[in-house]
Amino acid sequence: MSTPTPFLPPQTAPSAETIRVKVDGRDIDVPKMMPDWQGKLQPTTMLQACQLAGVEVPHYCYHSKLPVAGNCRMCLVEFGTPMMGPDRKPVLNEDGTPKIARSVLPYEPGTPRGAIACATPISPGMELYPSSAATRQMREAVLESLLINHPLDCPICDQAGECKLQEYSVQHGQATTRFVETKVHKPKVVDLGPRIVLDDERCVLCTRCIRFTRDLVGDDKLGIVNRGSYNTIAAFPGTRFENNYTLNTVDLCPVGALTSKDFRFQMRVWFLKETPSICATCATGCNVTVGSREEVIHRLTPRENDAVNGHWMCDHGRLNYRWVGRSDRLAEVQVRLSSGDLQRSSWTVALDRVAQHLRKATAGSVAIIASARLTTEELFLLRQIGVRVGAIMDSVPRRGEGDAYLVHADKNPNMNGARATGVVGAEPGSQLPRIIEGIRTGAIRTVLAFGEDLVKAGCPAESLGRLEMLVAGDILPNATTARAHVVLPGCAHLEKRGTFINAKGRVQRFRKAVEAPGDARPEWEYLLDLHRALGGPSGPDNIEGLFHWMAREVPVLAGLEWSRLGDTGVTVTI
Amino acid sequence: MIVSRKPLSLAERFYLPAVANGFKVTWRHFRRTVFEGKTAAGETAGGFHPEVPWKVEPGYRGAPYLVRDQEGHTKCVSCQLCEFICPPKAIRITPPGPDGQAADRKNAEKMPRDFEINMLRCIFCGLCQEVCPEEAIFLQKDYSLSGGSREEMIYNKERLLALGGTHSGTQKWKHKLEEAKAQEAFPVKTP
Amino acid sequence: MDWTFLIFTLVKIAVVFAVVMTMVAYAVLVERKVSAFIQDRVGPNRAAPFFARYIPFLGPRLVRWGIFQPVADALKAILKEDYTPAHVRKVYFWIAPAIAMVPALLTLAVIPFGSQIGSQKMVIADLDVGILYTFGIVSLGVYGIVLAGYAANSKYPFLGGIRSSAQMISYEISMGLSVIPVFLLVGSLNLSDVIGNQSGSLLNWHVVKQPLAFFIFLIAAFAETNRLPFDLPEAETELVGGYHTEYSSMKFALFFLGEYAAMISVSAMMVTLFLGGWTLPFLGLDQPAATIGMGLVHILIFLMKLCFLLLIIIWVRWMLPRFRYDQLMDLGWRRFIPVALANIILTAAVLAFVRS
Amino acid sequence: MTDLLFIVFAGLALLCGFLTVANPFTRSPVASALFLVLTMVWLSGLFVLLHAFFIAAVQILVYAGAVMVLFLFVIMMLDLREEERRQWNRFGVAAGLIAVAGLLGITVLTVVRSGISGETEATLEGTTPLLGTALFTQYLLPFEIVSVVLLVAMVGVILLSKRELK
Repeated sequence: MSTPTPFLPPQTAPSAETIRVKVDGRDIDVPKMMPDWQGKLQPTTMLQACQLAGVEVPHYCYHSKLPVAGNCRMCLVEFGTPMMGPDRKPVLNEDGTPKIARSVLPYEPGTPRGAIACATPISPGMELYPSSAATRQMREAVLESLLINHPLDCPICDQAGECKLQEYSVQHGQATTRFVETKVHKPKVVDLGPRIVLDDERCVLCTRCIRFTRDLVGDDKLGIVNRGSYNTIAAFPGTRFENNYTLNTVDLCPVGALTSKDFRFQMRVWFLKETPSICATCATGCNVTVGSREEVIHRLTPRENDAVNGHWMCDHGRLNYRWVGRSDRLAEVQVRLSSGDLQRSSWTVALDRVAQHLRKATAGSVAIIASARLTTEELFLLRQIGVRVGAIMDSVPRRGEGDAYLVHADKNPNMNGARATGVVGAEPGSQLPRIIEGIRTGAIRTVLAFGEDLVKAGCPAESLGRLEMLVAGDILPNATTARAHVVLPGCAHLEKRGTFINAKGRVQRFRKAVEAPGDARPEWEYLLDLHRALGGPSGPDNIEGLFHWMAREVPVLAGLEWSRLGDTGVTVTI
Repeated sequence: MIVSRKPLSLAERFYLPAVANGFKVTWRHFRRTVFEGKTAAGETAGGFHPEVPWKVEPGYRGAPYLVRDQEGHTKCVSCQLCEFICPPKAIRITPPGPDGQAADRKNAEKMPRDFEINMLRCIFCGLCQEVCPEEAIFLQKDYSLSGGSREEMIYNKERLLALGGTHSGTQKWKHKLEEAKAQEAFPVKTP
Repeated sequence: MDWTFLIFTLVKIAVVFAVVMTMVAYAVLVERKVSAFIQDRVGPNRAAPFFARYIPFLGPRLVRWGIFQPVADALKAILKEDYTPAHVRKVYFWIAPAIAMVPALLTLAVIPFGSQIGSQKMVIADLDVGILYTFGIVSLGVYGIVLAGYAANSKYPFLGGIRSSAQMISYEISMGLSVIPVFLLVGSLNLSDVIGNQSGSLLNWHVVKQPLAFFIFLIAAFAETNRLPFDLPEAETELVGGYHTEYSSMKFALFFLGEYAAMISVSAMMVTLFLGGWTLPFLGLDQPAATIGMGLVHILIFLMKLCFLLLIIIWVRWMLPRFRYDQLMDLGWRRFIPVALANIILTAAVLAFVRS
Repeated sequence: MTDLLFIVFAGLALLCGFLTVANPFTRSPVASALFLVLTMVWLSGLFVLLHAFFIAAVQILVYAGAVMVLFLFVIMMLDLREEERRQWNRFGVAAGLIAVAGLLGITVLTVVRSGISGETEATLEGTTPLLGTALFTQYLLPFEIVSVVLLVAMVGVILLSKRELK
């Protein structure tokens, strides 16, 4: 994406000029200007200064990638400024340090007065007291009023466990309520849109959701209706909140007001194992956190990576995980008997059969279809095997609609990996017609299809039956696996480790979140075995070693190391 | 402070006084049981287990069961805190999910699709009862659990509710609903 | 080959085996009853066959005393599922219980359990090296436990097996050394001679002449039979049963029977070596029997003494807590072996002095 | 009867000895050790046939009952898998063959030169008092030398097993 969108603001560096302030009595130099949510330089705020000093300031409405609203008041911080004498000179203490005037209520000089840290710029010599007793007292008061109408229904609230209100109540709240009147009851289970349910009683009116959809997505659908205690978030009358980014508001919501219909009442968040991974729905490669429990994936949430997806991801990609746990997953290695039936077999037998056949095959009679949904390492191994047996190779391009934010038109997560390893040329899919023609005429007698359905790619089903050997490595059954001589069950990317190279050339690695079903093995594992059986070098046994081998062989990846990729990846030039 | 040990005498090093004392104690009990006919169960309960039923004292921690409220509705809201706290992982709750069956009482948004306790795993520690925010699970008086197979000892929701009976505690959700209905500021929707 | 010798030997083997097995069964009952009495309970008092209630007067009493309990126990052991875990080393796992059981029974071959009935001496094999034979067989008993621990292929049994081999080897030494003074007094290794040497007077019993040797032998016997306070190979509380953790059903029962059979054989050894065997120093009971009736009385005397020792062993189990492993080794190597050696030297010196 | 028993004991001893060193079913050292124990049991049976009851009992008591238990003890502590994986070593096979051949030669030579024939009766009759007397009179010096050697070995073991010398 060439033009920066509000989703991915330009990554402006903070100004070089610094200001010295004191946070909790410690001197710290902070940049005078810091980028705001649009990447424009703005005067540094007290909250940013505290963050730079490593002191946490609780907040609900503030979010670094949203316009500042300053309405939750939770970030109130007591502060002081250097005292000025009538001569416009700083007043000094006896030891020569500037005298500090703590901010107080103008009509009640004994009472400290806080400022909202998210919207108050700092000035030179300012002192911030984010841990003082007065600050604490202000937070307690704010929290108490936020909780006036909040229902205490954490047991049935999906946010419990990752709820800011819950956390700050534990830190700053009181054990009992002083509120004796009847609580205001607001609408519950409001159907905002196809993917979102709103519970107005739980809302703390931080307006993060309103700002996100109005200012970032540009789909202004949410607002606050009614007055005072009856303030309520609602969709504008007659409209539904249904753009492709609605589920980000669920992540943004600091409490359990907005919940995802997909994840609602599915699993408590404290049971979820969180694995850093990547969304494989399109070539953007949004960073995600996979929440799984006991080998069942329950949700994907975006993981912050300013070079790829910021804090966000699209609803379509977020909900595209259920196929991983489908019951009809390929879970058995199968080999076709001479009688024509597929029979369950073992990896050793199946790979032996493939290797034996490939050793006999003449150059040019073998075709490899390598899906660009495989990892870069697997594509690299397929390329090595292809070179060894003299195969024609290609991948199947997948084009769809993109948008200006995160959705990419290329629906393959790793076409750039296929390009880098040489599986495809500059124009992916250019060899496909030749391969299909070869299959039809009988020039190609052996086909290895990994992760792609040849029938869907345009090859007539009956011509597949004429092949001497059709090896199908896939995850879900399709027309090709039904006709294959050897079926090798593979892993979804959430079940293995590896790397993808996204549309912008960012090499990103992902980790294994859940176990693969049955006999299924990661493709790179059995491809390594196959490569060895074909006379390849004994090589590495683990993904790290494989990656380093690939980095030595593939010029685009030269010098990369597995451990250096980190969780957010490294950009290379394709 | 370090307390230095008393040096042992030769006899003590050969454990002789300990043996003599051990014999004294065991003989005393042996004599009392055999010649005076006094047994612990006989003294306290007046007989032995199958004939004289064991009296379950208040506070005894027997098998944990689910309870219903006064109107016969499931109290559990599937918060899974008991599943989380259970040290031997005996509790297994299947949450209702987005399109699951709604709670059988008004205003509570959910109840578990299934609630299983593996009584073979349960150690009767009572942490589930302690952690439950809804007063929905209680360790009751059943101390004699047996079954013909392992599967049989995994009690499901229906069985736990049937065994648990009714509990006369506060009905939090009912009160909230009544409160909300009284306000009429917003139309009250009951799921 | 002398056919009468063969027939009488086979009959003796059969009778001894039957008696010992019955005693094992009822030793278990006594164990349970004694433990119950010591712990203010009543012990097994329910197992009853259907006909028990038709026996007037005696029936309910037999039930209350638990007379039928061993039958129920045996049935349970036989009918339980014989389970072989997947991870065990199968061959060793199957032979270990047998190896644990056999040595205890073999030991009984040389014990003179009575004087004579008719012309038959009441001992299965009257060996000249009787005591050496006994020690040789007893020393093989450790294989059953070591193999059981090894075969189970898991941690607790393995620790139990290792512990037991160290423990049994250690205590075999003090046990062997402790009886040497007895044989110095007797001048023969034949156990019939040992009994003959103790006849005449109560003062001739070796327990009176050699109290130290008896004391060491008794304690070493606890260790050799893995009984509390030296049951470290089993140690229910720390090794969850030790070497027989993975065993069930009849295989477990074999270990159980082996332990009690070992108790009986070691008690029989003590009766023979220290308590005058089948003799009593009055009524002419210390001479070989002339009539069949007297022969039976001798056997009865032997069994009474045996039961007395069994009771002591059982009682001690409920009296003393388990020793720590280092205390056990310390006691064996640093206390009993020196004491036993000193006892040998002292006895030899006294004998040399007296005889010269 | 005695001849029959001799054939049985000798045959079993040879079989178990063979299974100790070259078991075709398993290469587990534990199995080897156990077959060695069995070999000793059969050997002691042979001693019994020779009326050497004392030697027979001691054979079981010391070798089968104590020494082999310690062997087993040590074997179980080691990594047995490694032992099972080990391949034939040409040098080891050659050395073993030479050693066995040498021992066999010495034994045969000794038996032949001693002039013992099948007719000879045991002179000591195997009874314990006679054996004791012989050991403490005629063979006192070798007996004492052996005991000193054992003592030296014991002291050596204690010295070696100490982590550090002070």
